[in-house]
Amino acid sequence: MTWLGDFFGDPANWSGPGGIPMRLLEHLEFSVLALLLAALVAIPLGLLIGHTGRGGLVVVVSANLSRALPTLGLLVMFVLLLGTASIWPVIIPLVLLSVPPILVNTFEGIRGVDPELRDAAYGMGLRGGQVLGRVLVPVALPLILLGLRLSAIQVVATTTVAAYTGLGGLGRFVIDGFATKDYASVVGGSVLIVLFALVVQLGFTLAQRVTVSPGVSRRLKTR
Amino acid sequence: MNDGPPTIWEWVARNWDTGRVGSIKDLLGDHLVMSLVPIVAGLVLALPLGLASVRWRWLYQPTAGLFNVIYALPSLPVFMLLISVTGLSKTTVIIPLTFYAMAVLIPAVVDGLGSVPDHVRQSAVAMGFTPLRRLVRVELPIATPVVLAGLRVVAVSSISLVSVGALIGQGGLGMLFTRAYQNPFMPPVVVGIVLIVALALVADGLLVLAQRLLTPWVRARRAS
Amino acid sequence: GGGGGGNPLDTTSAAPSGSAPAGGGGKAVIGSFDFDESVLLGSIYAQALEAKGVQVEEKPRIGSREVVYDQVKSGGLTIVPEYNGNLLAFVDLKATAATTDEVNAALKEKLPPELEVLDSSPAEDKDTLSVTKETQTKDSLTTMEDLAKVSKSMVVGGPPEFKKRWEARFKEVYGLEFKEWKPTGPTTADAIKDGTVQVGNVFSTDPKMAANGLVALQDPKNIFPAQNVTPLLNKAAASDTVKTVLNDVSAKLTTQSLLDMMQKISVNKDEPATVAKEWLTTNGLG
Amino acid sequence: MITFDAVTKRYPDGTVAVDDLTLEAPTGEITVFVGPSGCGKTTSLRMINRMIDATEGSILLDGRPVREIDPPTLRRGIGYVIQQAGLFPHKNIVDNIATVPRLLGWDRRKARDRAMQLLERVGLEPGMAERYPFQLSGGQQQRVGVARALAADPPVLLMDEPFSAVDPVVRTSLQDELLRLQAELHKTIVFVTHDIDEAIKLGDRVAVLRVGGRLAQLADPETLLAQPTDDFVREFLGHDRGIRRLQFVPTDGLPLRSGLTVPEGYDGDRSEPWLLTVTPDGRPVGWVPGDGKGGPEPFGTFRPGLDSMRAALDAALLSPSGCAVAVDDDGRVLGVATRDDLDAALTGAVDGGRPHARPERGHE
Amino acid sequence: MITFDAVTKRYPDGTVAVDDLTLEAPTGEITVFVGPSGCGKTTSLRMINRMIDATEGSILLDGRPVREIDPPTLRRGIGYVIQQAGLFPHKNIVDNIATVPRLLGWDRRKARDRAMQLLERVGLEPGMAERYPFQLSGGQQQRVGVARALAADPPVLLMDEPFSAVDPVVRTSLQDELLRLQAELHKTIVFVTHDIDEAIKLGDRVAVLRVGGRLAQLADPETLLAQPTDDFVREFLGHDRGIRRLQFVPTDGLPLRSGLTVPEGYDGDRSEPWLLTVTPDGRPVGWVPGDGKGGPEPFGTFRPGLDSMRAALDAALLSPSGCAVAVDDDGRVLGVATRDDLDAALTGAVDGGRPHARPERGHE
Ligand SMILES: Nc1ncnc2c1ncn2[C@@H]1O[C@H](COP(=O)(O)OP(=O)(O)OP(=O)(O)O)[C@@H](O)[C@H]1O
Ligand SMILES: Nc1ncnc2c1ncn2[C@@H]1O[C@H](COP(=O)(O)OP(=O)(O)OP(=O)(O)O)[C@@H](O)[C@H]1O
Ligand SMILES: [Mg+2]
Ligand SMILES: [Mg+2]
Repeated sequence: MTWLGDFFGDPANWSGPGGIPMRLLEHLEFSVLALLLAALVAIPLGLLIGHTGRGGLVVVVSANLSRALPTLGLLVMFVLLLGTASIWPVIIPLVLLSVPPILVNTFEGIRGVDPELRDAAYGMGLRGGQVLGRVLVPVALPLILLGLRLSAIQVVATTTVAAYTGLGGLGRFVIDGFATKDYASVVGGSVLIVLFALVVQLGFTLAQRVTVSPGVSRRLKTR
Repeated sequence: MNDGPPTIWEWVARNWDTGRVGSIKDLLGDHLVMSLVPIVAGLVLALPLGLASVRWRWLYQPTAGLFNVIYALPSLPVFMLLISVTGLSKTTVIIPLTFYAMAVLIPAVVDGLGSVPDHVRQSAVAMGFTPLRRLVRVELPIATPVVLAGLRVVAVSSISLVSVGALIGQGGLGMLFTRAYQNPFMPPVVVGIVLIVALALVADGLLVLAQRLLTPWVRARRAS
Repeated sequence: GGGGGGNPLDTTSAAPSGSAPAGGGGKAVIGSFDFDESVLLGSIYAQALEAKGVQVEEKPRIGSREVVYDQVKSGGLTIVPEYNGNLLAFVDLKATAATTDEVNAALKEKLPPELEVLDSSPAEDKDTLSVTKETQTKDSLTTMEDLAKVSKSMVVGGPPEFKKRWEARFKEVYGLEFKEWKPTGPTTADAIKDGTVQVGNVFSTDPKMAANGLVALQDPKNIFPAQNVTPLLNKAAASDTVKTVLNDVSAKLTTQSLLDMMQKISVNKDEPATVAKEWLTTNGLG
Repeated sequence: MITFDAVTKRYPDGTVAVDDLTLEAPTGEITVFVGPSGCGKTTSLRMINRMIDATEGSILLDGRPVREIDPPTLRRGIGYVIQQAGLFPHKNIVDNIATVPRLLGWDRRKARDRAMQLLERVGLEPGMAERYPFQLSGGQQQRVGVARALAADPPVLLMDEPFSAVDPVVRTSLQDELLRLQAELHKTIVFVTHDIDEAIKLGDRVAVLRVGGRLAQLADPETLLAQPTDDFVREFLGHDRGIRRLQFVPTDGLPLRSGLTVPEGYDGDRSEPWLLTVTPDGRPVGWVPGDGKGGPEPFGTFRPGLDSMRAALDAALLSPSGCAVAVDDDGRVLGVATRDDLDAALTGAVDGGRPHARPERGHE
Repeated sequence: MITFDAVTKRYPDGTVAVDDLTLEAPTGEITVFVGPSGCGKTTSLRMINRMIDATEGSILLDGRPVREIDPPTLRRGIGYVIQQAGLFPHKNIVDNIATVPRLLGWDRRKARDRAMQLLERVGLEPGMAERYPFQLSGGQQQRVGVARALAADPPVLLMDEPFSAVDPVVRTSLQDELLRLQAELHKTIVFVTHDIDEAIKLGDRVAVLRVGGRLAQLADPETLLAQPTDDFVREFLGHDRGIRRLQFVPTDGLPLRSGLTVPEGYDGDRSEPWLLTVTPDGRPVGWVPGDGKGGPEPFGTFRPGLDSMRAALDAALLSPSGCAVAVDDDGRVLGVATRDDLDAALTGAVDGGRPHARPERGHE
């Protein structure tokens, strides 16, 4: 616990480009940027594939493969390929890694909607887009959010590792602390990252509460 | 020795087995140890916990919640925090990976046992199975496909996660990445990625094979 | 603040195998820092010792000096290729010794009783602060003193431990204050070249100095001490054979041969162990 | 009116689901498609609202080929009810019902009012409006499904085995409700079922299909029971066909004798073999032998006019006298139909006369 | 024999599922528990093999309280069949059937032989032995369930709505098969159903339970239909009770007239109002009016002795003549039962006489 005191108690850790607030902001920036880009690619694609039912196998297989890809390997590969002048060598692998969970869950969510329901919607005169937007997406939302959450968890973790390649973010405290035997920095940084991850997790739980209809989550009790 | 960097094949040939520490073969061995131990240990630990969660239903929510949280923790800081307990050793990588494995496998065990239709369970009781025998002969076999599906996820992600351990000097094949970063050179990165993915695919394939052998009734379903 | 007595990085074994017999036992445990030159030197030591029948275990790429030093002290490692100047700076923050002899003398005095250094080799790999030729021309920089006038607008890069080690000394001796300290690790030379940082800590034997068109600023006040390659030993493991072999190695090792070997590693991507073996054979040591 | 004109549906894999189907589903009536599994009922139904397009022939809605109508527009004018109700799980009940009105651009308030009104009409309490589908029983969900299909007051309703997933008791009440609603609303309904009893109960006309999608017989239920065209239809109708037919024989004209009822403690003429004892307020107690020896024996009752000859025969078979006791809605004795009179009526009905009463409904 | 002696079951939440139940299920007979949902049928059944333990009272198996027997041991001696068959999905058919013998320690070979033998007995082909349950239809699964329950030749069989998940046609054949098996094996069977038709068809004795777990009536099926003890039982028996009773009236003694059958192209006496035309090999063609004007009209047939009066009446109601055509197993005309003769037989049966025939089986 003294490590935590040492770390959080040191005013030098609270200011400047290497301070906690800046690092936190950087971490947030990389994570949000990567997740946003991934979502922009994966959600429309997942909706399309789920809705039309074409290409599902490719999605599932590639998602399985992507789980096997080592984060650190990708990071190093892109840094070697593109250099460290911009943040893209880090953002690209982050996006690559977070597309599959969103894609698969969106796809599975849409595809898993009871065919009767889809039928009923068409039978009532909804057009293709309306069926997707008004019925399939709300019903598949829990899975879509799950995909986003899994990706977010992964992005936060990978952003941490990305500090190894000289990028900012909370991973700096851990990696620099490790190199300089400053265990207070290691512990403090780790705790910050863990808290960050938990807040992300909590955020998604709350988002789920707010956006998913109680009729789908079945959270209401009868009577 | 000629000038200029070797091709990827030359590099592999030179470094596959140098007989010294850090050869590819050596790293591969480390990698296997650090990924297989969590898979096996995760399963061994998840089984009793899953069973307990089914027996005492109140246990499931807190257990699942806890492991859900654990699963969300990034591996690097967890490795780092664990150093104060286990030091700079393989154990530091193995322990968190075991917990990640449990986070996937406990729900799999619970779902697997939940996939045993109630009427099947009732039948077993009515036929005079004792509880233990029922568990071993009826419930666990029926739960196997679901548990194996979870195990496949665990195997693949454990194998790829080990590489992060390179940042504390315990990465198995991940060490190829840090090495290639310090002395910028692509072949080790490519070889590392390829070997890790291949390892994951092999593990996955073996589990699929196990699934076929252990659960012929599932395979039969696909065939018909 | 420092880690205090409970720092787990102090006390635990850095062994990748997880089982480190504490020192002695006739078996030499050779560690190295996490950069290729150190790994190369470690490998040279190891193979030289093996050739003379000493039982050896290698634990390469353990980490920074902060981590490795404690391992040697505690006996988890018994031999590490060190650089005498930096080692001195590490054990005595106020040390001002600059020449090889001064440094080695100071070291003998400051090292704790369980540790000793063997003969220094003539081979030297100094820390530098380097900039691109363009920067040098533009800001007319020759020495580190010249840097003071522009340092506030510059980002400095280096390994993660660089800031902690040098920030205070730079300010005190040359009045250097930088805009930002960026941990660029092994990519420092590239970072200087591509402008991510304007000035950085590059080793004098780094083949990238030349490849990237970098120039090292002069260090008139000898803030970077002599950096002769010097074996650091835990006395518990120091047998006469070991000492003889390592002193023979140090005697043959020159800055030029170090540069040549690093060239093979950095440019030809040869493995340190292979390069080491080659050198030992050529010099009749392996 | 919905017209099938030589309609054939061939699926891409070659299955002929519907083969040269020609029939009419008249306006304001219930036309039932019945037949064994896979005979093309669903396919036929779904060709009407173009969920499936016919391969050959054409389907006309009031004379206009559906092929010419944009499918979503067509569907908004046709109610569609399916087995699991197909309710939207993410919308509450009232929003589910209001779906089509909203699609048609009604304002929110009007759509909700309409939905609330329909909720009541299908026999659900207004308190259920804010619930979600999963909070309802199967029968309640099915009611909401019907309400939703009716929301925009479409003239046509397609129902595909809507009641087959609920238990028999609930199913009966759903059927009764549908008939009650139809009596008010006079929709043109096409109803699919594989349950012949349901078909006979609900259909104004019943189309029996055979596997391969061929029409085996199209007739009103009475005719169907009396004159199945072939063995397939006969088999499909089951082994109670003769007795079941009696459902369509009315009891209006049945002569009722009143001389056989006597008060409790009666002590008069005993020339009849059996006499029916009644309470002072006219409720039956039981049959006593003419000779006065023996307690009251069981009896069976029917409601003349309301119940069919099937009920009357059943009542007669329950009485030792062989007579059926006629009662009013309150259970008071109206008279007694003797075995002879019943026989005469039965013979009259079966023997040529083709009765056209609705089948009995919701009795017991 | 299974004896319920003042058995009460109260669940921890206070629900009284079974209330003071006393009855006997005699050895070698089928006792059916029937009643509305939630009346405690399943609870009663499961107390026999101690899947549930009684709160009060005791259950005896051949005089020995089940409470004294170790549950697994008890259960291995009692066959148990349930709705979903409860087959083990991970074992093939033959291993499923051999489960209890294996539990009892039979060697593998003997258990398999026994299983193969039973497979045949329940009407499945030996080729199915290696299949897995999901590869079987619902009806086949149910047969395997029965075979499995019989595997160790237990004297007692408990069956909880075993046939309720299969379609009506298959259900009928499963019921028939059960009766056939029972005629060979003479097990003591307790059978639970909520279907009164099934209860009447299968039961030697039928116990009607009411909600709250009270016994409403215990009787053989004929008595039950003829003399329901109260309104609850009467209601439960349904509105076809009178007609249904006819199932228990045999057609053996029914007089058959042969003078009404004539060959095709007949040209003789036409004093009868209707005549039945038959082919040269004796098969019925149809009724023609006595005056010879009009084509052949439909007819209905029954098999005297085999079919009950219910079938005869149904046949009569299908003919314009009101006469039922009696045929042999090959469909050749044996004679004609006239309306009058049927009436007399009906009256005789209903009027006091208590027939004791088994209900008709497997007709059509
Ligand atoms: N999309 C399709 N592709 C190929 N064949 C189909 C398709 N849909 C249905 N069929 C086949 O067409 C035939 C008629 O199917 P349909 O669903 O109309 O039958 P149904 O009478 O509704 O049966 P059920 O009572 O089982 O619902 C069946 O043989 C079915 O297998
Ligand atoms: N474990 C239990 N705890 C509390 N009440 C129960 C329990 N099991 C059954 N009951 C209640 O006991 C009563 C009898 O249940 P039981 O299952 O015996 O009925 P059943 O006649 O078999 O009904 P069904 O025809 O629906 O199968 C019901 O009211 C039921 O709700
Ligand atoms: Mg259908
Ligand atoms: Mg039950």
